Amino acid sequence: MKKKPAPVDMRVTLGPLTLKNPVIAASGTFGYGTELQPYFDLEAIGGFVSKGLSLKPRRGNAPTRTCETAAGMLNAIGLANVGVEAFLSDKLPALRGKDTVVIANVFGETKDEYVAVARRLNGAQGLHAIELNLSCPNTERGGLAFGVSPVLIREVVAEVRRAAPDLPLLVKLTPNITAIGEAARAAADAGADILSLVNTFLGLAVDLERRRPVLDNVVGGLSGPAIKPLALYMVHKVYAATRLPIVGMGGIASAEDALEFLVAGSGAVQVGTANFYDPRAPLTVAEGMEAWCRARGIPRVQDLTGTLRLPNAREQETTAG
Amino acid sequence: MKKKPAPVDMRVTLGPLTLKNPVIAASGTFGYGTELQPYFDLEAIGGFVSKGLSLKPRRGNAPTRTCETAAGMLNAIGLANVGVEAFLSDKLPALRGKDTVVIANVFGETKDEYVAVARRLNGAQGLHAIELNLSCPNTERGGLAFGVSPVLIREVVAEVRRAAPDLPLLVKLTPNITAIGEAARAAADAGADILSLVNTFLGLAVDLERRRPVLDNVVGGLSGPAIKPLALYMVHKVYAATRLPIVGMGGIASAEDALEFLVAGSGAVQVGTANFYDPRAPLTVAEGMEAWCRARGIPRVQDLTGTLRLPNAREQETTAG
Amino acid sequence: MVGGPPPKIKEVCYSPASMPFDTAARILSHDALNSDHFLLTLDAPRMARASRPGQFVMLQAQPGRDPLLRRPMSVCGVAGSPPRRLQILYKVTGHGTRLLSRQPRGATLAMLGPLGNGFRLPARASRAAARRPDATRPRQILVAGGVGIAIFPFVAEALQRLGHRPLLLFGARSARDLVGLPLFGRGRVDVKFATEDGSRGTRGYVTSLLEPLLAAPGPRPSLYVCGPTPMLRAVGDQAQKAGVPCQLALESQMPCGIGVCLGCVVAASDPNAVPPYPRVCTEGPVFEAGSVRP
Amino acid sequence: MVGGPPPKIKEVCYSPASMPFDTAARILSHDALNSDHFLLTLDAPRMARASRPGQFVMLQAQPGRDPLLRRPMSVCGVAGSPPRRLQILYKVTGHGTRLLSRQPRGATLAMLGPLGNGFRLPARASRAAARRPDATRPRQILVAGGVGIAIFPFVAEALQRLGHRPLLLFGARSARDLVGLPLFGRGRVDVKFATEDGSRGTRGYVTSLLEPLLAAPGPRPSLYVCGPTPMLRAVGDQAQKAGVPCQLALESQMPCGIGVCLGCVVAASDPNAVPPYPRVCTEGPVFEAGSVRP
Ligand SMILES: Cc1cc2nc3c(=O)[nH]c(=O)nc-3n(C[C@H](O)[C@H](O)[C@H](O)COP(=O)(O)OP(=O)(O)OC[C@H]3O[C@@H](n4cnc5c(N)ncnc54)[C@H](O)[C@@H]3O)c2cc1C
Ligand SMILES: Cc1cc2nc3c(=O)[nH]c(=O)nc-3n(C[C@H](O)[C@H](O)[C@H](O)COP(=O)(O)OP(=O)(O)OC[C@H]3O[C@@H](n4cnc5c(N)ncnc54)[C@H](O)[C@@H]3O)c2cc1C
Ligand SMILES: Cc1cc2nc3c(=O)[nH]c(=O)nc-3n(C[C@H](O)[C@H](O)[C@H](O)COP(=O)(O)O)c2cc1C
Ligand SMILES: Cc1cc2nc3c(=O)[nH]c(=O)nc-3n(C[C@H](O)[C@H](O)[C@H](O)COP(=O)(O)O)c2cc1C
Ligand code: FES
Ligand code: FES
Repeated sequence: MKKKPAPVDMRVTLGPLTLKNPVIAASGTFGYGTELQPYFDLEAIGGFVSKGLSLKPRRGNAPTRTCETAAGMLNAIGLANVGVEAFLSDKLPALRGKDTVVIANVFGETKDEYVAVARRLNGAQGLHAIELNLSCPNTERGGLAFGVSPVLIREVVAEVRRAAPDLPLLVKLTPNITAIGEAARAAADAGADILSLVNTFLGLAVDLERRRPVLDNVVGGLSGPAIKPLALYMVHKVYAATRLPIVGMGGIASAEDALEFLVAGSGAVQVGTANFYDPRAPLTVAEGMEAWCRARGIPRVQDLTGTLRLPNAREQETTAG
Repeated sequence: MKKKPAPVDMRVTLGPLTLKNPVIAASGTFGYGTELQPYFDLEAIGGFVSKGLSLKPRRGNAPTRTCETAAGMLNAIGLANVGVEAFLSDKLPALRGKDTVVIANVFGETKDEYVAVARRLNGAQGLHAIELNLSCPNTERGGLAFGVSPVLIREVVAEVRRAAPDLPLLVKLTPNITAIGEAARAAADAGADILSLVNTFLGLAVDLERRRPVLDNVVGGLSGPAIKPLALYMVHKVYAATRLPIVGMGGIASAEDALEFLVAGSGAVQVGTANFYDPRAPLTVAEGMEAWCRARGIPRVQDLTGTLRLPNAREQETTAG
Repeated sequence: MVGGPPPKIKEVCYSPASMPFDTAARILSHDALNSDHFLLTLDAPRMARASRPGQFVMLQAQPGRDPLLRRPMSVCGVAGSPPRRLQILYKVTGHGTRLLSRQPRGATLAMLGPLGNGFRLPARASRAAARRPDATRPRQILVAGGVGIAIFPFVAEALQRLGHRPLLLFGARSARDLVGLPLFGRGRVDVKFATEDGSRGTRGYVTSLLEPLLAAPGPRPSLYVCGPTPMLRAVGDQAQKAGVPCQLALESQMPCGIGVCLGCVVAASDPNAVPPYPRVCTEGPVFEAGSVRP
Repeated sequence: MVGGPPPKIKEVCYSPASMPFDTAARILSHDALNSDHFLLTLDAPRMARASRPGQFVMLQAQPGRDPLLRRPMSVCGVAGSPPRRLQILYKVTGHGTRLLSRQPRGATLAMLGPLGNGFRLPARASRAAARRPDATRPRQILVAGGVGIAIFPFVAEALQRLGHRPLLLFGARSARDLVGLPLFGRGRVDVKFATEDGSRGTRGYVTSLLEPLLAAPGPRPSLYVCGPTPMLRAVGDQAQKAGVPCQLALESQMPCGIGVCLGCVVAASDPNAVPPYPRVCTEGPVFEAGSVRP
């Protein structure tokens, strides 16, 4: 099966966005882009997503904010961030001229906040796209996440689209939903350019001796290798539900992991929690993907997207225990 | 904090059902109850749940049926089972007189099949309860699992309740749903005695080299330690949503795991995947729970159920990344 | 399915008396046979005594939850009299075996077994028969592909005790993969090699070694086969065409190894067979060629 | 937050020049100090040279994904000249450290560091001052609770090089937990003990050892504290009441150790401080008493 090594075209194009390779550092796991410079050069990967940005700075939740679980971790950072103004004045300049795609992750507690942040970012020099984090609690609707309601998704995505017409718009879906395909269609209809998934899964850790939740926020979001099969499933579902390009993530820690997400339908991937236990993970993944393709004589990594062959029609919507 | 060792009352009562201790072997992971006799005596644990039973025998899916993942596994056995008749004639007799609670796990591809199996089991000698597996695909509704629709849940639970009036009824919820609290209330309204959760999470594994799903069924159900934080969260939610007793499960492999489920709101627990990599797991868990209670002078393990203290009101329905 | 073994064979072959059990075995030695093949010797007296040729154990690869599931490994051999040590020959093929290969001498690993049915062995050759030249007796032929060799040292030893001199047909990618031969004891088996790159023995597959033997006159040989699935299929077909008894040792994904998860099944050739999907861990791992579709 | 260290101290104390890096370190020795305390010596020349007292590393507990995250461990000491070996003293408190304690000599573990700010050290004592009796100079007091001792051998050595003779106040549950003393080099530190069961030194907490020293006349001592959170709070309060400079080395859950996850934060005492939730891994792990609420 091996051909003699040939150069591999690692570029991928997702709608309006073109990346030098399919690997993006995930929001909330890579700070504001400069923190991991000691470990590898940002220009070696396709892009990075900033920590979620709100209109005003947010202090975030009180500790304890994280807890390790089997092959994963729970986090409830509380969306602590410097706020959109400080991002533009203090963080973004350091990234200008870097030959990689810079994406700002955006959230709000109200639709208006989403819109205001997006409008502020629109046209910012050195910013290439925004990613809407729909897993934020909607304080106007009893704290339920925007992302669980197709109706809310349509509203917020449409208005953000209008507020930031010049920036490619990634919409990041929450997995805590019965039918993620509907959420994907809602985002697509409302004008998303790209869908990114998944965000973290709702989870709980119990401090047994003290009969208390480990996290001050009680619940947290599960990430890491533990969720990889769940995330792959959702990418597979969304790929079938819409034709929008997909940025897949969830437990990716190796080139093989990333390539599996491509085969399942992703045009690019994000590496998150792996950055915590391997600060060079995005680089290792990108280099490994290229080596894998070269060893198999695959000329363009892009060609792998959505190549999953389904053996039979009767795929079942069940756990089929 | 330690008191001098005193005997611990390990009995737990869940509505109509009383168990000698809170540990039950989970459906599909313990065969028909006799397979693990070489490793420990069934009478040492609170009870066991049979493999899911259908009206007719089912061959199940073609291989590959399982795939290991990080701290978990995917399965798509396809609900292979001997059928309710063979269970009654060949399997159940071997369990009669055993001093432990025997629960039959029931499923159907149609509401009528659920009802027929339940009716057949009603009054069977040596059977103490039935557990409805709502994660089965509903062939009348495009293969979507019964458990994702509160409406369907109400219908099937109400009719099964009528069909098997003499047996305590456990209703096993699927976690692949946005608001498990609603599913729980639906089951409660329709006459469930006990809620058991969670069943497996929908997942996908990709065979990278062959660009194919690893599982012949394409999708499978994720179980094992990886899902523990997700399952704990759902038990916590259901405990808040209904007053029905809960049998919690999902990744339990140690006494501490099991006790965390009690604190989160479970009256009893089930041990599933752990049986595969530690055939004595249910025994170890039960003995460990007693030792833990004794070391802390807790007189009745039952007293731990629902003792989780919430530090603050503002629990957020978000991943709060 | 494997027919019930005749009484005479019981004590040497699969003995239903030996219940499987769970133990913690200490690593006595752990040697690299080449870059990716290892020989593991464990201190496990009870397991060593209870094991029969063709049976397997479920072995933990490293302490903790990674990997979560134990790995099925054939009993390669037992040593000491009475047997105290259990040997496993394995190849690093992925995450679990890679971690296993790092386990140091002295570490203890959880091990469950002995599991599965094992091979059906022939009747003990009478003194007289044993003296007759092998050519005049049904030849016991062991067909190994790659790391499939791991199952055979134990089988060969049992056959020798029964007065047979087995013939080993060993196929692999190249000479470097022909590992484990010292485990057979010198001069007590005949060996023929086939390598895909021709670096040792015939160039090609074991099937080409087997072909002439099946065609040859004389008493019908009896085959014991272990290796990659394509090889099992090919040899199984050959044997059936030739009408030669042939036992295939299968592999499959095995979460539990003890018959409760129904994950390891293989399709029966006859869709109406009961069960339609026998469990490799319980009804197998050894099946008569033709009874299942590997 | 720790005030910027005076230039004079820079070269011995925390040097911003030393960028953290990721390496694979081989275990040179791994000794049990008692049933649950271990001393780990790793071959890590660069890390040993770059490390400063009070800094830490993120250490992988075993190969693979269990545990997933690395564990923060203080640099207990460095050995060799130039330094080649890095020592870690740890206690088994859970899943990860239990697995770590099973790692054999020769195994290699991923290690990231040096991380964090480290302790601010005093100016080098002038020749003259160094000759003066300690009583007439600000006393450098190391306050250790339990395994908090792990951070101090490296600190004590630096203080000695600066011409100081530190005083160690070591509290623990009982005598058996008073580990690591040989690492301080005989006769180069003064030591006082407090155990909760009175099995060695004063019965009670280190705070009771500290009380008289803070009350005593003479130059204000300077405190370096590491141990369980309740102890950090108590000693911090004592020091502030006495108006004595006091540096607390904090612990917290650290997923990344490099400042990107925002998981390890501690609350600043002043809610309006910037940042309101400093990161223990980056702004710390050493904080001035009173600046944060451990
Ligand atoms: C009855 C039996 C006996 C065996 N005896 C031996 C032996 O003596 N020596 C030897 O080297 N190998 C043997 N194998 C194969 C061995 O179990 C696998 O190579 C091993 O499980 C691979 O694990 P891994 O994590 O390294 O590979 P991975 O591919 O990373 O494993 C991932 C998953 O696939 C499963 N898996 C992968 N390959 C196989 C396979 N070929 N068979 C079964 N499960 C697999 C693993 O159990 C795990 O669940 C045997 C298999 C069976 C069923
Ligand atoms: C800067 C720093 C330096 C440290 N230096 C040392 C040292 O030199 N020697 C030593 O024995 N211990 C030290 N610790 C504590 C050590 O990191 C924990 O004991 C260890 O992480 C426990 O892991 P575990 O898996 O055994 O425990 P578990 O409780 O099973 O760990 C579960 C999770 O909790 C985290 N965790 C548990 N306890 C602690 C803790 N006390 N501090 C931080 N995270 C914790 C683990 O990292 C893991 O994420 C240090 C901690 C920090 C923050
Ligand atoms: C500590 C932490 C903080 C995160 N913060 C954000 C965030 O601010 N915005 C966002 O959209 N996702 C956030 N995420 C989610 C990740 O971007 C990613 O979607 C998720 O972790 C799954 O990928 P992984 O398994 O590779 O980590 C955060 C995740 C973690 C672990
Ligand atoms: C191989 C396998 C088969 C299963 N079969 C069934 C089943 O027939 N009916 C059912 O209700 N649940 C079934 N389950 C789900 C388990 O009973 C349990 O709900 C789930 O595995 C979560 O628990 P665990 O993480 O402890 O395994 C099965 C699980 C596995 C792994
Ligand atoms: S491995 Fe579980 S039934 Fe065979
Ligand atoms: S441990 Fe991640 S920011 Fe400190």
